[in-house]
Amino acid sequence: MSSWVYIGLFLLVGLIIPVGAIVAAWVLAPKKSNPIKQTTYECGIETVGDSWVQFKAQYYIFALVFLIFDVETVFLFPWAVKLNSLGMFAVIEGIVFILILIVGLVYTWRKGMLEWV
Amino acid sequence: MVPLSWYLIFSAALFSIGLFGVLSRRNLIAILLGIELMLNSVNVNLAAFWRYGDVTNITGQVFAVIVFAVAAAEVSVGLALVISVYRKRNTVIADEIDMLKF
Amino acid sequence: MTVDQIIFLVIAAGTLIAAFRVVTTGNLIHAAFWLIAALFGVAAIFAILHASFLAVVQVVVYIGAISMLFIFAVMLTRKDMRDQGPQLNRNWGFGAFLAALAFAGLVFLVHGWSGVAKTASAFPSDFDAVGALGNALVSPDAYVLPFEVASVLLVAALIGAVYVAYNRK
Amino acid sequence: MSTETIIWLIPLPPALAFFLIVLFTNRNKALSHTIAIGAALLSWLGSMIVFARALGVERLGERPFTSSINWLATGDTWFKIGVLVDPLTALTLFFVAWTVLMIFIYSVGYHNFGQPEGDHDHKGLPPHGATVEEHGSKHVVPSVEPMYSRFFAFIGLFAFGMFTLVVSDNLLTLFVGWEIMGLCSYLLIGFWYGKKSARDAAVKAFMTTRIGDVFMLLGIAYLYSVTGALSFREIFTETTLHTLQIIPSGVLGFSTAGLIGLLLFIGTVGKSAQFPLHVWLPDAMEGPTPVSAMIHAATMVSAGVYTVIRMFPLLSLDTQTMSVIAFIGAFTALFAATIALAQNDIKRVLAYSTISQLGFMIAALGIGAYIAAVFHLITHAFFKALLFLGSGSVIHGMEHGVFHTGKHEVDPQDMFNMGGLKNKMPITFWTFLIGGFALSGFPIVTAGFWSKDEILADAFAHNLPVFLTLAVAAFLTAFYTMRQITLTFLGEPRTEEARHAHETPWTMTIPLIILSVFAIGFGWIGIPEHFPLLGGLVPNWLHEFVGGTLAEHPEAVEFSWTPLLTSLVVALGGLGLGYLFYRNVNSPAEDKLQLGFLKNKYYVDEIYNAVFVKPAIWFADKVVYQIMDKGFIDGILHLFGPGTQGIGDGIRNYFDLPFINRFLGDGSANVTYFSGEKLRVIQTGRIQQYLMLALILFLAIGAILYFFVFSV
Amino acid sequence: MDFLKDPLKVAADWLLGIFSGWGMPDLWAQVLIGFLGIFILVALLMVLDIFLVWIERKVVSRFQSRIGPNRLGPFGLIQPFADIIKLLIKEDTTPEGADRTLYNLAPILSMMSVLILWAVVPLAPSILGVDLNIGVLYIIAAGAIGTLSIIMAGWSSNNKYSLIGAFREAAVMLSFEIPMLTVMLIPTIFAGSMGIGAITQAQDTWNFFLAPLAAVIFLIAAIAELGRSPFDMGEAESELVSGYNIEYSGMKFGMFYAGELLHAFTFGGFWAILFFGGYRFFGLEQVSAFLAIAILFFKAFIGYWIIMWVKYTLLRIRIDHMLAFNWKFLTPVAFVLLMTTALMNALLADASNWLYIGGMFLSNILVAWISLEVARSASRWERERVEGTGYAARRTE
Repeated sequence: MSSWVYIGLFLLVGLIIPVGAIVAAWVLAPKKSNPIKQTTYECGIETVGDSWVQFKAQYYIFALVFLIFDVETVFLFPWAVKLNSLGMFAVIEGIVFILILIVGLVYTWRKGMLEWV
Repeated sequence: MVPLSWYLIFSAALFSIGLFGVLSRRNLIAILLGIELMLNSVNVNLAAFWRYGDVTNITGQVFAVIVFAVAAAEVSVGLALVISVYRKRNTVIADEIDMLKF
Repeated sequence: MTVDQIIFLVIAAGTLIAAFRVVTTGNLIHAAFWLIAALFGVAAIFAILHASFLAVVQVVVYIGAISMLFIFAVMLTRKDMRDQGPQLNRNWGFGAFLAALAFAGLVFLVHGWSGVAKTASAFPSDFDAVGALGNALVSPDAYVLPFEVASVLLVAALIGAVYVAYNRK
Repeated sequence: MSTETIIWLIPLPPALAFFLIVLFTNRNKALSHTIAIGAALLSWLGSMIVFARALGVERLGERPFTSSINWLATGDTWFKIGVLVDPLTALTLFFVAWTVLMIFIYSVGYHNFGQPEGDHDHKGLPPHGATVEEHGSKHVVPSVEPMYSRFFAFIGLFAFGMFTLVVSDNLLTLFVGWEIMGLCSYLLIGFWYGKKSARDAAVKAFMTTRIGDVFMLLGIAYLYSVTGALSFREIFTETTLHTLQIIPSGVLGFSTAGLIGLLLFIGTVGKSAQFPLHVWLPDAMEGPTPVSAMIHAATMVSAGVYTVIRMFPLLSLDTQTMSVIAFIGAFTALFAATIALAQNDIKRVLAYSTISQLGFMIAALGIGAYIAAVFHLITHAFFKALLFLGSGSVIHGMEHGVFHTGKHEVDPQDMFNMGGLKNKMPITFWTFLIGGFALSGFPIVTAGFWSKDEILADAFAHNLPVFLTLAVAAFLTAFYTMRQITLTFLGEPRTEEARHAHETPWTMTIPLIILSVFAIGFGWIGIPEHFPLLGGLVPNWLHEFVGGTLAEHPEAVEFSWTPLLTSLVVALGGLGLGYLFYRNVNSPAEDKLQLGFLKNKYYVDEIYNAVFVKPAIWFADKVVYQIMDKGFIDGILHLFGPGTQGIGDGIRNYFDLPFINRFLGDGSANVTYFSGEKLRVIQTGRIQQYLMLALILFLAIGAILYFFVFSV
Repeated sequence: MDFLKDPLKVAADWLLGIFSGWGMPDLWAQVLIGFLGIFILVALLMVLDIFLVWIERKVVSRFQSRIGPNRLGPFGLIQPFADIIKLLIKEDTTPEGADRTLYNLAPILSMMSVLILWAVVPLAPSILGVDLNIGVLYIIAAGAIGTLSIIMAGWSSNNKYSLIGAFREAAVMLSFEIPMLTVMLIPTIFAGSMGIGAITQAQDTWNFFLAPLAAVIFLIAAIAELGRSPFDMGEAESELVSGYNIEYSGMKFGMFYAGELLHAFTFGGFWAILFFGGYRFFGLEQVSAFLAIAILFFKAFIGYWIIMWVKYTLLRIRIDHMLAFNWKFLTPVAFVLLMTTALMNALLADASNWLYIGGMFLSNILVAWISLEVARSASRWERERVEGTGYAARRTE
């Protein structure tokens, strides 16, 4: 039997327990809602405008850099697993791989695109 | 045991749904979502062929990993272009971005 | 019908429903979350196929990174998410027809292919898929070039995308 | 390091330099050229090591340095790419490394490094000079190129392309290098993109060479489909060659080998500017003067010839193809030489002379003189590089004079504005003289003599018409070279500018001196063994070395007095007559050879314009744009759009308006205009609709292939 | 004796016997046993979680010179149970305009992302959990679900504070995942496997002595990943009030809160597993599975205590500083360290054990020292440029 069955069971249990807790609270807790209770919390001040405000592009850029490096590490994990048995050539390949990506990081850094403001 | 054809039909269905999204959605980001579905269906095929072929021949998984890299590159550049277009023209509706005709 | 076939059908059906919602739902953020559900389903399919590495990478890359990118991008192009106009363009009927045609064609090809009767072989006892992947990626007579080119591709995407998305004042 | 590793590494430094400069050091001029020259130096070092080791290997031709890696999985097999150094590659590497390094160094001086920034210089235009105050008076000095770093990035990429092409062991990577050079050529010709002439020249060069490239790609594809291999070592096996020879291609009686050879040769015709695709090369002189010109004389155009030489075992299988090659080469040699007689621009003369000399090599190959072609390729690269750099130096000196007088309308490239530069620019003069004499084939001392003599000797032995054509071309070569030298350097200065010309900085003169050493000395490696007096003093090393590349070692041509005397007569006669004719000519009016058809290059450009360009524009405009795009494609998209405004408008435009309007008697022009205008607004530019159309076609083609083609 | 050595197998065999006695098919029985085992493990974790609340409150009180909960039960031990009862019977409001499905799903996913981490934790030599051969990536994958839940919570609440908090938190979590992934490659290199069990078993020498810098980087990245102070961008009480969970109350808030504490403890555990030998302690783990579990939990508590120590000592860092710290310092250092480690690993492959450990340790220290020096001179340069003194200012004039 695949070990993934256990992972599936874990997912199941991991869902059941929080759901159970929340359902229990839903059963036990009083429900006396009114419009004031349901207003958006903004330190007592009336909400102005739409909550879903537009964000700055910088969020996207950090997510982008993250994505690229994330995929890179995905490539590096199989490399790391086999590193001990593959010898020097594989090490050099990995280093070249990382260096190429560092070039990208340095570029974005130098061009001032990693600044938050 | 699940037959191979089930995987292939599943991936064909996923591909077609993605294709429908690409052809029919108005929003550029939604079009990219459709493309992601299509790329995923390709990966399902690759993994299925690996499993149902010679499992010691890892080529299918190598290709799938490379598809991940391609998908990452595609989506990052694609969304960057969408954001850039939005900044210039204040819209992400594909029909309104028709500069190609001029 | 065996247990794993039932599991497969449940997951596949869930994935396809999620995928269908991706392309039809009006709210883009919901579409992005449905995409996450569909991708998770695909990860489960990988797990059924015993492609552990792909399953986890699917979650790490697609759910952890690509869908985040989508959500951020939606947040950056806010105006149109509230715009509850038609989400499908005028030609959507024809698009649906073409997609159905493509599906029919693919099923037809699968149906006519002799290799479809293959069955999955058992794994060799000491088979290590991740190790084999590592070997294939860095061996000089296998995929070392795609491995290095992948990093070049990623850097090109990084530089290009950051350059395009960056807001020069 | 093993030799194979070094070979792999040779093309890399310039590519890295390109990326470094483009990405990081764009702002810093000194750092940019340091990186570029450093990279060229590394490549040079690698090439020299490989060359030295190649010399040490006995019978290198049979045991070349090779190394290959898997590149592309094609089913269960791998498509391999790799490197190969045999005698031909070793020699080519030698001259490419030297000339590339020389260009890099020369460019520093040519682009006025160290001079101030110009007053009104713009990116994309040549620098106009800067005003400086010195000793209390203002005067104009040359200003530094505004896009200095970019230039070094481009030539770095160019060097990468050239090295890749030279070391590759298969046609595919060779083609990759070839295309990279095509791109760089485009970028460098259009370097001063602010000038319309430069832009046009860049597009012209790109499009013209593209014609050749398409055929070359067809040839490569054909070759791959027949043999399943692109690696030279695999193609040039006896069995493969035999197969290629006996299978007929079905086109005009060519064998498969012949047709493939012909297709590849057309690629060379484009790249090496042979008739009828030679038109781009003279226009390419719009690039930054000597450097891009030098690329278009010594290295890149040599790549075309190199490819033909490389494919010689394949080409030589079909006599028909060989005749075509010999004819085109010889014809180009003569044709270009005649045009060169009437050009007044110092660089254009050299451009046509390049075309002519490349014709010599092609003709030599066409008659089977493999070694002579290689020999001339190398010597020509050195002396033509020398001449071009020299002419750049002259122009640079003249520009100095122009800055001094301030008369910017004076063309610093017109030879009739020069004269008497011998005393102003002694290093340039002497090196130019050496280059010119080498080009003319001045007996015994120059390299050009030995290589050209060998071609003539081979031609005499194998093909008399080619011999006669080449002899005339050689005479004209000597003649126009001497005309150029006389007009430029001898006599008295004809303008104020020439009087104030100046010797150029050391970064420019050092390359000239180094190249002139090669222009003299390189001939000695290939003195025929039966040559009177000198033969046998130095063994004919080149013959042994290069000959080893071929499976059948070519026989040395038997010595004969006729070609030797011919080459002596044409060289000395041409030079002497050139001097006598132009000693006292001071203006174009006095020049008796300014004939209309020569001046206008036999009206080839005009003919092309009338025959190809105009109809193409007409076709694009009337047929493709009006009928295909607007009528057909839009129509299809239109029909499929679900019945909304689109169809309504379409019907209105196609039926209602024309019919009703015509019925009512409105002018038909009105209708056309109105419907076109309507259609334009409604129905194009939607990417998804294009995608749908593509998908329809894909499905249709797929279905046709599946049901009708593969099912049979 | 067997029970002490391998309790899981004994219990499983016992249950299998019972279930088979009921005539249940073997496969179903195994699945049921697995389910029961997992359920018991997760339930125990929830109990542990409850005590973590108490520990957290006690510790923070000591840091702030207070006593903390001391009324209910000895040392206030009953206090967390009172908290739970309060959470259970508190009215649960949903803000208007909230996206209900996502709003309710977010706390569940948040808790789930923590609980599923325990699937791969090797508790004892005989209880390796699910011994996936890609365990290291599994940790990151679970973290991705955590990030997702935060985004979901922030977006669905229809509140500006929560949206901003969630996006900042997500940006920080994404950013710090890179150095974390990178240093996770280092134990992978040493063990030659991505399996957590294999990594534990390979640590004859604790990885901490082979890669001390990696351990430090992992800890920093883990704290950021947890969203705890000084990296608590998502909550940031003083500016965003409570960040992404501002609109949550009752048990849903409880899920976020308990999830955060258990997450911190879990990462303390992973720190111990990846760098301090996990359940291993001079062969003691072989005596009894219970002892091995105790050792692991002891190490995890030390890690958890350090995380708390950092939290209650340092102030929150501004988000731009935080991201700059990650991308301009931590990520490059992590990559340099990875390359150094790979290189040293290949160079010292044939060296004796002590030389290997010494070389690795020294190379780590060297990388750390050089990167700190570079950072120091860079920041001095920056400071002088801003203040207009020193060489930098003269140079840029």
